Amino acid sequence: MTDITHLPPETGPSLDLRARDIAVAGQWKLFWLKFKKHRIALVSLVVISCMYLIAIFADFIAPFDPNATNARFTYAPPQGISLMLDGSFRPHVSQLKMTLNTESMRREFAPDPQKPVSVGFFVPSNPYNLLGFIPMQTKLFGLTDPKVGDSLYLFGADRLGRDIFSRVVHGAQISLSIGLVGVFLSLILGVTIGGISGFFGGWTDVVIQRFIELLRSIPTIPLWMGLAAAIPVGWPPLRTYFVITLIVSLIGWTSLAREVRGKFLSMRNEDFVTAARLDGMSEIGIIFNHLVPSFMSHIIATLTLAIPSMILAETALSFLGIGLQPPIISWGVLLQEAQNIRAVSQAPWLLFTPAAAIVISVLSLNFLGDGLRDAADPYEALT
Amino acid sequence: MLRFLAKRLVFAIPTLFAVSIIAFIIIQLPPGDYLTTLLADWASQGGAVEEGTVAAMRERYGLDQPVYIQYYKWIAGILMHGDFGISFELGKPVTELIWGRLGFSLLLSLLTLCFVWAVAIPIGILSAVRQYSISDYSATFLAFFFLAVPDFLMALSAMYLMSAWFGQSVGGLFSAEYVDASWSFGRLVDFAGHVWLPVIVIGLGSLAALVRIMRANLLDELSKPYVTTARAKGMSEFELLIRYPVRLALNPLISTLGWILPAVISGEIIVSVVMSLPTTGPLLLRALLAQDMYLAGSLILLISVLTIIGTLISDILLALTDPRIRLQ
Amino acid sequence: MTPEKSMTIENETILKVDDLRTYFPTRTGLFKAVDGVSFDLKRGKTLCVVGESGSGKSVTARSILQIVDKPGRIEGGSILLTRADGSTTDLAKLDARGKEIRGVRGKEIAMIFQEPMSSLSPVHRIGAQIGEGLRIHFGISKKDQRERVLELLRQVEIPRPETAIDRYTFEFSGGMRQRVMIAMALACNPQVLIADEPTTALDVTTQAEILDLIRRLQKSHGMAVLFITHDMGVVAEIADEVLVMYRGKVMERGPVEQIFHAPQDDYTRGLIGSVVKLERKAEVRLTRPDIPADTPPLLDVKNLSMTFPSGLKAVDDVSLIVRPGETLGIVGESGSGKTTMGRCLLRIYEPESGTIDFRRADGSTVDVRTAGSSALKDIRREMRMIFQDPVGSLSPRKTVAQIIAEPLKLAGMKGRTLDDRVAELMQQVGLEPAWRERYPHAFSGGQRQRIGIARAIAVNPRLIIADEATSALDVSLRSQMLDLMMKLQDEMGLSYVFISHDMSVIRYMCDRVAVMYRGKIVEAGDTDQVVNHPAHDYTRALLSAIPNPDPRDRRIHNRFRYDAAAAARPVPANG
Amino acid sequence: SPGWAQDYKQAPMLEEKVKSGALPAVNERLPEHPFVETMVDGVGKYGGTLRTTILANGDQYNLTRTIANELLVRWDPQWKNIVPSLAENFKVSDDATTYTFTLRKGLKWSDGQPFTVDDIMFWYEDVFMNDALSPAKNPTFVVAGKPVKVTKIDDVTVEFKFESPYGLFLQQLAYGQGHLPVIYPKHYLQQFHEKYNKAGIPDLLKANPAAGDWVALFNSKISLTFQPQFWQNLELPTLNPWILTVPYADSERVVATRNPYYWKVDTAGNQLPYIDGVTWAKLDDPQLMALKMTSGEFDFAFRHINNSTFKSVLFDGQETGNYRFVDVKDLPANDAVILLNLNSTDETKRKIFQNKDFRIALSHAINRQEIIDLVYVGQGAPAQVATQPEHELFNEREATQYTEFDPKISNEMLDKIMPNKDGEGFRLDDSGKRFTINFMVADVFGLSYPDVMQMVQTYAKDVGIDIQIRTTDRARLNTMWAANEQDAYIWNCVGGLSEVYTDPRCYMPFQKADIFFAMKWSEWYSNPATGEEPPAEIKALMASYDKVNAAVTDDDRREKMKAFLNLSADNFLNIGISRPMPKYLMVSKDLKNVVDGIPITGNLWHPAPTLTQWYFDKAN
Ligand SMILES: Nc1ncnc2c1ncn2[C@@H]1O[C@H](COP(=O)(O)OP(=O)(O)OP(=O)(O)O)[C@@H](O)[C@H]1O
Ligand SMILES: Nc1ncnc2c1ncn2[C@@H]1O[C@H](COP(=O)(O)OP(=O)(O)OP(=O)(O)O)[C@@H](O)[C@H]1O
Ligand SMILES: [Mg+2]
Ligand SMILES: [Mg+2]
Repeated sequence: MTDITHLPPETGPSLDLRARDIAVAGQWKLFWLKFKKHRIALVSLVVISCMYLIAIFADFIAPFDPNATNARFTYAPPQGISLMLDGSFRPHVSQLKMTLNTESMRREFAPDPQKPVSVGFFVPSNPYNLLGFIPMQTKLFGLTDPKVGDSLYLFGADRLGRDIFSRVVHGAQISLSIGLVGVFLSLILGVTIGGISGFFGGWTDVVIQRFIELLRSIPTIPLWMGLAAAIPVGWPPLRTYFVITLIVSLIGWTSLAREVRGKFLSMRNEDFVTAARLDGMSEIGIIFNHLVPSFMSHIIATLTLAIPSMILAETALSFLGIGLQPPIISWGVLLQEAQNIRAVSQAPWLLFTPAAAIVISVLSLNFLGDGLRDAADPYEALT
Repeated sequence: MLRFLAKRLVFAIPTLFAVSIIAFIIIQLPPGDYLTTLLADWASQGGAVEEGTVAAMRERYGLDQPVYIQYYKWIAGILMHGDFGISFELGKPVTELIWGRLGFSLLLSLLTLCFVWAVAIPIGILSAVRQYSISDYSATFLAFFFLAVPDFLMALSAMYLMSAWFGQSVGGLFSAEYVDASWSFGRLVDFAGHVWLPVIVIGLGSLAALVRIMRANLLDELSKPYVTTARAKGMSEFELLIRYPVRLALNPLISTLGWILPAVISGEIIVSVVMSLPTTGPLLLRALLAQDMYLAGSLILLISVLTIIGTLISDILLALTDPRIRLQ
Repeated sequence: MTPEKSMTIENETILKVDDLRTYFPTRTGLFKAVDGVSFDLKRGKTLCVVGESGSGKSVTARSILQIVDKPGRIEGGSILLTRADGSTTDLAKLDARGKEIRGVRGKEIAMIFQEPMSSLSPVHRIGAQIGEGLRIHFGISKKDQRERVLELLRQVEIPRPETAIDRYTFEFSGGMRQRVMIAMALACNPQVLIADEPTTALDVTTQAEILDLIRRLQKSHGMAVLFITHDMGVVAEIADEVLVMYRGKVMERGPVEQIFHAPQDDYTRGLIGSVVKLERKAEVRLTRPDIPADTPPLLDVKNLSMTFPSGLKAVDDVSLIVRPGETLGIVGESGSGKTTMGRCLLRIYEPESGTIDFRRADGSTVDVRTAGSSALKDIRREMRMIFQDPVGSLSPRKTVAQIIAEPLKLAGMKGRTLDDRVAELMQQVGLEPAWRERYPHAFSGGQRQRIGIARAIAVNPRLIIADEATSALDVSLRSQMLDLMMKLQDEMGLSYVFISHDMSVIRYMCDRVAVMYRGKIVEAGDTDQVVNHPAHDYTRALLSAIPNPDPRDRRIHNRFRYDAAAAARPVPANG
Repeated sequence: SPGWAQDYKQAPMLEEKVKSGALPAVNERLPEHPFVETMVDGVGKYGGTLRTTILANGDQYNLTRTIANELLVRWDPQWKNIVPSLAENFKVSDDATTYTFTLRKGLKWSDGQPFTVDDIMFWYEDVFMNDALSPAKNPTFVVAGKPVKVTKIDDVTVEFKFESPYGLFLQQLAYGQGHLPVIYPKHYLQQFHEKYNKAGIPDLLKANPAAGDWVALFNSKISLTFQPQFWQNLELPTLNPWILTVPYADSERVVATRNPYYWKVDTAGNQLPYIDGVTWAKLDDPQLMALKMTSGEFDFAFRHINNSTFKSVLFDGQETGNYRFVDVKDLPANDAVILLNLNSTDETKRKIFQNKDFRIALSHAINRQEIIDLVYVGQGAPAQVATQPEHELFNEREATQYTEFDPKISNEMLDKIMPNKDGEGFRLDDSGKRFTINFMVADVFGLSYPDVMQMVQTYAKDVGIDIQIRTTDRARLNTMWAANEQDAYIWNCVGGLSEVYTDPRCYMPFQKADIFFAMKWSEWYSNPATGEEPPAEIKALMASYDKVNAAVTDDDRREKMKAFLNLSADNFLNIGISRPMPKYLMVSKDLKNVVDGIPITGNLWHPAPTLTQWYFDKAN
């Protein structure tokens, strides 16, 4: 940049503490400025933050117990909230009138506008422990005065009359957490193994590459099925799922490892690597201090693509009957439950709401990743 | 080049060997064996099978022997007479069962690959050239949408839509009258009428990754100086795009081809079950569930071999398209 | 000398640029990369544009063809192109993607780009890339195209054009690639040739050849040439007129004689001053007492050889010594093995034979070639390296502070002391400590080189191997840099092994010099003696290829070529 | 009444062949006295192909059930009485040990060869009694560990003799497994049998290297009926109404065409079946079955898609699919039964599971009506494992004891067994550990067991019992059963109608099939040298069933059975949830002679017994 190139060194202000502090802040400020420029990334950051908040405070935000069944409202459609009632602000939904068609074995629902059910914020509820330890008796929103026959299904109900909204909210906890663990695990494995392979080259590389090729050439589904089936049935669901996540990520690292290797192969003889070596840095130190950061933008991109694959791998496992076990809820489980033509044809909300949750989070993560990458990239001009 | 090929082929041998062992281990991992499945199946039909019958069958199938002996028998059979063993469940030699299905699997994979490339590349180009525009965002959105919806759900929804709204006969690769027929023009037309749906369903899932890769590659290439050089020759922007950056951006894609193939085959398994396609997917899934081990093992082995071949092909393609590779 | 005499039409203006302004909108406002530049380009004449890096030379050139990178755009001014038939077009008004400007590009105005490797597509054959312009502008058939390309390749003196035409760029050396670029530019017989630093990446000998070639072609085609460079020597050799740019503005414009011998502008004067300064030995060195010849050497290299796995013997039986406080220069053309030799000294490459005796601070002598890994670690703290390429040697994702701190950290320094030491080092090399959190790319070339120096001296070394530490810099910076290094040498009692292919730099700063040719040291001795009375033919050839920064004494076309047959081994394709 | 021989008529598709001489005349093909089918609606018309479906893999039973139910004796379509079938008549000795059957004269295999007692003897001597081919004997033909003795009286008369009374033999014979004696055509199979063709077998083996020895070779020609190979040999002569032309192998469908030698006629003397052929589309997923049904690609389907999940979709598709619903009497004893492992290897758990009060308490904790409303769309009723109300053996107490939802009683009873609770309100066992039941749940039969169990889990939690759900697949569950590793699981139970006589597996520790709540005891029951000796009350229950088996007359048998069921209810071995909900099947609106209320269970194969009289009437 011309404006700094020719500042004669002598004229620069001498070092004082304040200047140094500003300079330290500079890197992050620069980062933030660049990031802010990326509008969609900013929006995505907000969305993702909201999703995590929702996941963390799921108990408070979900109006109902996600596993509470209600025989009266199986397959109830989503209920829209109307804000005004009789010209004043009174948010409400219309009560659903249910008739059971015994011939088709179907419940038919009709909203009855004559019977408004009022909805409000901070409504009382059964006692529960927020985050597992804060005793609470209030939900963010819900029915202000629940009576028999009243319902509030923002996203509709499933085959057991469970509230899909509450389930999606609770599903976020698993989908946005354990899934990420798997992604990070594959990340660490991929970078380490790929890094070692690319950096050291030679026989190490040959062996690791063959091993990767081996893993990659085995179709994933049998591998999953074999490994998943070997898990003892006696394990609690959460542990089982965790192990399955590990299994999935064990396979996921290979593509990243290959990319990292390629990049490292080309970088290991760059001057800055030699320079670090001359400085006395160890080889592993070089990998993590110099090579990995240079590769960051690619890693971010891979990561954002890996998250949906993790979520989807979970649904595939569910499809095969080796996925998450109830009562644990995840978006994958919700999608799996929508996997029948009945849901597709008669209760599409079962399909659309979890799918939308996944799409939104995946898109936000992706755009967020784009933004972070651009902001972290010193070569991206600050224009 | 020849040396490179030879080296790769030599390396493939231990890989294949390892694959065969892993394939065998995978199918041994779940507790029980084929007879357990058989018993479960039979029990659900209201019958009981006497211990004696079971023991006799176990001996007959060699399931009472240690795993390494079973493995040795299987691998020796393959190596010596190309005999992949017998499917317990279908009582037929594995070789008789798989070739036709493998053919359809390959065909489906290739068609899917063509579809994905034909769609993903233009979209990737568009989204790179018009980076951060509405079209870029919508392409990204759509790609991720299809990525986020599991393929079996997509398959089911697509079939439902086709069937309920358009009255199309769905599922399978042929109409009833052509199922057992020999190839003819009519059968080909019928095939084309059926195959597009699974191709789209399987393809849409891998679309996103490809669009993103293409976009990223192209963005890298677009800022390279040789693009300016070409522009300075007076070339039109479109020609320029296709001849230079796109041409170069495709190279890394070719190297992923070898990996896409197994991904497609894996993705195909579940979709094929939902759509009842005569591919290896349902056969493999059933064989795995039933612990029909020689069938499952052989299928895994063959798919792995295909993958290794696919990787080799993509390496060769890459060397052909990128002169820089050849020197190494 | 006026070679244009042969042309029929003299002083006819082909391109008239008037008040050209090209701006880059940025977050902080408009960045005026080119701000009111005007000049005329006359048929058969060469206009040289000089100026430091980032002064807007390239942007000016690109503006003419409307190929400025996004988000830059031409804000105002005119670029009037006058054709042989008298018609004129204002290029600045044309649509950048339109047909008209495309008709001008390559056909009427052609351009040679700075970086020959990346400016050529790696996956297309040479012939196809050269012939493309013919196809676009004249729709010539494949066969005729090939013929014309062969002719062009012959013109630019590519050996064996029949086979070269079907090769790929990576199979060519830098000089050959640059020739390909020239052939490409000449394909359609343009009236105007814009050459954007076409020789920066080349060594002197190749540079001389390329300059010769351009001049010959200009003569035969009668082109107007816009030649961008920051090398005043080159300017003196080829220019008719000179345009001096500084921060997007024209500082001075005039005939080459005037610029060199009667500069009007202060900036120009400074520029010429530093050029002239480098023509002599540095003043500080003149006054310094000689180092006694019997001082025990700091570094004593004997019979060092190193062969690459490819079988190339890049260092061949090299012996040299470095005394404490001394600067030993290594010169030689590109590819002669200077870098390799330097790297061998630090065991970055494993030499296969010879000894590298290094005298440690405690007086003990260690053979670097056979030292164990922990000894090597210690030696590398005393013997450091400044890399040839300031960009490549700085980790792109590390801030300057992190880069400089790295050797210190690894030596165990932490916290506050570390911060202070980094700040001190930055000041020592003339960098503003407040910039410590910036990434290398936010620095100019000279500043980056300073970062490299700061890193090298961080752990108080005794010997620094400086590999072309200044070749990437423009003249004014170069002398600053050399002065800095000498200052540090005196302050810290450093010794240097100073690798360069630039004789003037060697002359300016080195006490002794060794001349390398194909891995061997062909001549060594005191700088004055080697420069003024070269004993070896190769040294003489090398000296003759250096452009002389005086337009009154153009001599590289009289240069003398070293007869390769005299060397021990046959000549490779290109150096 | 059957007409004279010359009155018999045949399908038009056979006329040609008869004319060309490729086929004998219909009179020569039919037995002297063909079986005359009772028509449901009336005499039908020839023609058409029945399009139906099966799963691509592991669904070979459906072929058997659809077209292969030709037995010596059979149940009448109402599942009330045993009537002669291939046997023109039969006799039972007074001590219920000896059964004599007289075959119809002139019965022919589908290749035209006569079917005689020799074929039955071939089965008996060379298959059933051959230890290589039958290492274990089919329990249908075994009593008290002793296999049956079969003797040829003459070409059409055969005698089955048991060492001890076997009053249930005829019933057993009328179920699917009873077809064993009549599916082995000697003239075809003897070439693969060591005894008859020792010399020729090596050559045959050479041609068929996949089979290693003659046993494998024989089994590949006619395998156990529960294996797919049974439906792969197109050469195998049968007595079935249709014979396969495309086998159940790797093709995408299975095709069968009429058997010209089929031995049944309608009341007007038309040789059955009416329908020319049957095709089964092999599909991998039930979803697709339902979709194809609604788009009119099948004339008949029910298995895999006749549960509540599909009902509403299928209901909507009636117009487009041109089908109607037919009620099915698929009436097991209960649709969802909680089976606690009374022989659990875990000391503590075994003790608690064996405590009848614990089972009663758990039973009271379950809100059955809510489960039924939610999961079974209100179909079904709270019930224990018991026979159906319309059955002669029905008993109100057996069906409804302990079914009322009453957490209070439940808690009180549990407080006596496990009074201590932990911080979360879960009960502790004697050792002070939380008492946890790991429930194995497989999603089978379309009965939404995971959903049911989730609800049971909440109810159990309310009374302080910790239930952990472990979803698994059937094969995995089977491995666990076999190793006696499971704590508990949920399944459905046979024995709601007449089959209860022969199959009391839910009422007592009985043979090993899919009901495992006391595996060690049932082992002991089949062979006292194995398993574990049960307590006295269980032994009494077993003895009570032995009496049923020994009964000779229907009345005696009924009384003994009632006593047995009563005793079983006293023991309260497992916990039922819901009486089966009504099931249905779908047939094309054009199909006639379809029995409404067709009985279906695992043993009673269907709709084979009446399928021959179905016909297409495209009038509307
Ligand atoms: N795409 C761009 N975006 C923003 N600024 C740019 C861009 N291209 C060039 N510039 C700025 O315009 C100024 C002039 O650049 P230019 O490339 O013309 O310099 P130059 O004189 O050719 O330097 P050099 O000798 O290093 O080639 C520089 O400060 C540079 O940072
Ligand atoms: N890693 C390597 N492998 C093989 N050959 C190499 C390698 N590095 C350099 N060479 C070759 O060794 C020779 C000497 O190279 P070196 O880099 O030492 O030259 P140099 O004198 O520093 O040239 P320059 O002035 O261009 O920097 C050249 O012919 C070069 O092609
Ligand atoms: Mg430039
Ligand atoms: Mg060098």
